[in-house]
Amino acid sequence: MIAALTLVSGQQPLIAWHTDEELPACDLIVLPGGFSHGDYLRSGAIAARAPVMNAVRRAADSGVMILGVCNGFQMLTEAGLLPGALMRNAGLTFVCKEVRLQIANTDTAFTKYYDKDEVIRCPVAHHDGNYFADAQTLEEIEGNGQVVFRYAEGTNPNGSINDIAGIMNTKRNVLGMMPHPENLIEPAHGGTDGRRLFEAALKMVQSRAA
Amino acid sequence: MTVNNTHAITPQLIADHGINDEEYARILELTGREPTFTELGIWSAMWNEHCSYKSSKKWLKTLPTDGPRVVYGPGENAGVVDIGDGDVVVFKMESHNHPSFIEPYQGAATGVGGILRDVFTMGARPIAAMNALRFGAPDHEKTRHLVAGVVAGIGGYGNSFGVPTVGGEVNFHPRYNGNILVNAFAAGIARGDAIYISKAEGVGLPVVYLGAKTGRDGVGGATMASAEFDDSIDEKRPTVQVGDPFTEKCLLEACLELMATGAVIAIQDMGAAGLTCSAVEMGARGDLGIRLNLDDVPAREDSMTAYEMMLSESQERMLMVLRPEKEQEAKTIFVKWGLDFAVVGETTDDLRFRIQHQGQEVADLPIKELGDEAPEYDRPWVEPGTYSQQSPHLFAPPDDYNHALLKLLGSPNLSSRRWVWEQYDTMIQGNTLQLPGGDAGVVRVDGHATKALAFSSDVTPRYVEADPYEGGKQAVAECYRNLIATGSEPLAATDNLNFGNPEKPEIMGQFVAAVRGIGEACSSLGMPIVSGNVSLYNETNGEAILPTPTIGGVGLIDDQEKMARIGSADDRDVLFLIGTEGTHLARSIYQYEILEEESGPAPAVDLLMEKTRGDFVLAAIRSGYASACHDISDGGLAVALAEMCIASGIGATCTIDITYAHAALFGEDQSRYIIAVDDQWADMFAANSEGSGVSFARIGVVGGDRLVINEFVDLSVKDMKDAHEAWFPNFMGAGTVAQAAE
Amino acid sequence: MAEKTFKARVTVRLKNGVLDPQGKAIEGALDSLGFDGIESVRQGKVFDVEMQATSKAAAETTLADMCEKLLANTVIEDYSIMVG
Amino acid sequence: MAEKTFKARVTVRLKNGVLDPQGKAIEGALDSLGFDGIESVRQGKVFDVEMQATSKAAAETTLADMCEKLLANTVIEDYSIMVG
Ligand SMILES: Nc1ncnc2c1ncn2[C@@H]1O[C@H](COP(=O)(O)OP(=O)(O)O)[C@@H](O)[C@H]1O
Ligand SMILES: [Mg+2]
Repeated sequence: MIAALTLVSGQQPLIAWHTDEELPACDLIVLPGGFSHGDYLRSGAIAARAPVMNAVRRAADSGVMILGVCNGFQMLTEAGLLPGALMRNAGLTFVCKEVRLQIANTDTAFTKYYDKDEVIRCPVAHHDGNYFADAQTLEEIEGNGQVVFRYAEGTNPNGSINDIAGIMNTKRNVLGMMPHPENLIEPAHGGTDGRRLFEAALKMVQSRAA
Repeated sequence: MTVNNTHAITPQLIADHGINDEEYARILELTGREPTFTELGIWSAMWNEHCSYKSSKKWLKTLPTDGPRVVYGPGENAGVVDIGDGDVVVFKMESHNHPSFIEPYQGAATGVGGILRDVFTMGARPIAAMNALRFGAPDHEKTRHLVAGVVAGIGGYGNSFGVPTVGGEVNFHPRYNGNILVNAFAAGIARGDAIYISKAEGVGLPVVYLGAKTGRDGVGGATMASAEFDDSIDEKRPTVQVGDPFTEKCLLEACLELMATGAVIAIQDMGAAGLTCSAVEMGARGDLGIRLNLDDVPAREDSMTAYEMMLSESQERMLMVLRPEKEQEAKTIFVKWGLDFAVVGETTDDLRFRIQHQGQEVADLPIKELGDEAPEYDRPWVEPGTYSQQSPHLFAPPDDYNHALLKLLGSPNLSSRRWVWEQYDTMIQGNTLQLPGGDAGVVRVDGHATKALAFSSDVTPRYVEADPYEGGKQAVAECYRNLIATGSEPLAATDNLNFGNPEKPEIMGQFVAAVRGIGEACSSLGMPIVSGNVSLYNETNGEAILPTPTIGGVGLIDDQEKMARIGSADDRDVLFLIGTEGTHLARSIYQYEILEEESGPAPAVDLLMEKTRGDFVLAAIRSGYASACHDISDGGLAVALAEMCIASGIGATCTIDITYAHAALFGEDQSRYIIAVDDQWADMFAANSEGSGVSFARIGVVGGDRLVINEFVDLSVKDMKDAHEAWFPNFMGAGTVAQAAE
Repeated sequence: MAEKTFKARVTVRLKNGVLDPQGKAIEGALDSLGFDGIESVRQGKVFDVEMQATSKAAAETTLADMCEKLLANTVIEDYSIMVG
Repeated sequence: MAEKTFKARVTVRLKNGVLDPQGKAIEGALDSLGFDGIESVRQGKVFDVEMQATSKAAAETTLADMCEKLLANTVIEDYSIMVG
């Protein structure tokens, strides 16, 4: 993820340590994938309670853009910054493969460079990506257009409800998604479908700064 | 609390430690008196087959281990090979066969953990992993459970640690019913001037313990066998170790950070026989003594005895000698990464290995002798018999070639391994250029504009069974071929020699002949063996596994733009066969699956021809001729063509010269490739081939959605793909909860 | 007040209505192993905790707090506490 | 014999002495959340099973068999069964 951010933005991102109480002033906070604390207990659960997450929460409240990918998405739900939960994949095994994603909402800072209902390629790699929300929450996020990515027909790799692959908060500054767009941003990856997400975010950040 | 650590040294106790009379006599002589209980444990740990290589050493010495690019060959935690620009690749393969049979998830997981530690102990950051797996017959009652657990365990550890798994092998054969093989490979990259080894230097320096706490995990089988050893522990202790990939990840980061400060003089991971082996090695290599105080060892459980601490195989632990002036800096790093650490001893000038525990000296042994004077056996062996060549007409042709090809594609040993590799994170770190499914996994060298490394793991045990010498050669040759097929220059290899009981002359004969074959092939093909592992006694009820000398090879790609892939052929590309018509059906998958037989000789490898063709194919790929490439291995030409079609999703129409159709299509003759060449270059390519003296044939054209081979084969790519992809998921499908226990 | 050691067991289970993929898979596996008559399986977690507290009640309060803050994800899970 | 529905709980825990990385991580997390006095946490699993059986004893036998065959990994885990 660091490599991807550097590649797209031309700048080295700052890195925060889990015990940091404060974050440096920034325009975009990214919670990358990985296995924080071994994903022991529940994926992302222990990291979501790390001191640095208080600072992330404050930043979210103040409107800073936040992107959580994979384990980052799991942290955001565990921290209550996004609704729902990510449960064990329906097939129970870890799944690493390419899926297709339908862009369900292009009216966001992260997806505005995609076309509505465009279907892109994107890899996934996770053990707990099975998105769940209770009926009422689901109705809300669907109604509010908070669902940003869906697994395209036939490619849902984990049993997620409504094929949900990524969602935003109501304020539309926090995005969490299970797939890894950062692994499909240069020809060497075999495709660049993920790149526009970062370019859009960068654009937004630049226009805010301007 | 004092714990009983004194036991009378009886003949039974000695035997339980796997020490024979002759060895014990030598131990008495070297100790200068009767060993204490702890000392007996230490001797047995150092002198067992696993640590001392006593049956294999004589033969391993014959392997070529040197080359212009070799920085460190066997002897260190992993081999080190120069890849230019000041970088080195560090790699090794190791078995975790027995633990994985007992507890597949944890056994395989800790196997991955162990091999990763070997790599980062040397200062390299792991960038790729592979796993070579052999299971019993698919219909054996244990097989599915073992497959599910092993694959989940490998993924569970590697994924969490964050290393991409880019290749491997999976075979099924009844001879592995009681003895599966789990061979794990890892490779890392480091700067050539920042490699760390286990040799300690300097007297009076702190010996520092780092990592997880020590528990009773894996304390020698001998203790298990004699329950009367310790009456304070009622429960039978599990010998199974549990892996903790998160701690390992922290250990990796802490070690690399620590190394960067210049604090590390020597470092050694605690693998087999944990503290004993690592401490002895550091001392013996550096001509130093080591004194340890076990009261300082971070312990996970109460009242562990000295014996248990010295033999514990708890995972995720390291031992190092640090510069005293950097101790504080080191501590800061350990604390940051949340790791247990302690100064547990010091280096001395007396060449003794002395262990203190609870105010007593529980061991005082000559360290050099522990490390270097392990027995070395020249075990009796018999030259394996050979089979005479068998002409194709001795093998029945299939009733229906289409049916036969589909059957092979969907057979247990040839079908797609997607079910396996999709459980592994193949893309983490963002540098994977070729995923599993092709001939070799490819990972680019981070920070370098064009460079990449290719990895392949190979051996065909049924060939080694038929002819250990040819089989040994073939394992190396196939690995070489797989590396070449991606456009990489084969650099070096690691081996994992899995055999039965070496005390049987026939088994020892297999070993000797296989090593001879491997050695010759490595010399001829320019792939020195830089690290490896031997796993013997793989037998159940007197029946040995198929001899399985796994070869893990690493190749270098200078320019990742000039790679070839199995599935990158395009419409209208011309297909060339490099090599000659297939003739060899003995020991083929065709014979196994269609004729339901396993007999006759293994295909022979002509090493000179192998090298000539390899050089030619590599040059063709590097000069940009080849739009796709695949070697011809299991299943022969027809299977290789089918695999290319399945991978690209495009068909091909082939017309080949045929003497015996079944041999031409399914024969497993060696040193062959298929190359796809853009049609505008095809004539020039043919002319070049002609000029280089390499046998080749123009066999067809890419296009359409069917594979057609003369009048014999006409199948849709979809049907072939379905057959290829279906077997594994169907096999694992019903009722395999990978691990309710996970 | 003096502290004593308590042994507690915390059980965390998926709420009713939350689909349990692990339980479902185990049902399937049991079925194919030939166990009939299994109506449902739900998988949960237990935590065996040894802790210092001044009283059983105090231990229970701490444990409930631990569940709310970490051990359970209350979006999908319920918990129960037993101090022995 | 007529079958009835039984509700059972199977608890599976790591044997003593077997490393529990999850438990250890939870201890660390609780500590950094400010919970003192936690001496140890060990994590295990529960399975809540609803099943048909002719008697409580029969249910127990079946459950033990299920544990041996699937629910527990008896190399590193122990199990206990409660039929309610
Ligand atoms: N255990 C495994 N893990 C990852 N990849 C695997 C595994 N087993 C097989 N593969 C991959 O499947 C493909 C086919 O394997 P194999 O038939 O052994 O290849 P080859 O014949 O080229 O040596 C290869 O890309 C290999 O790396
Ligand atoms: Mg190949």
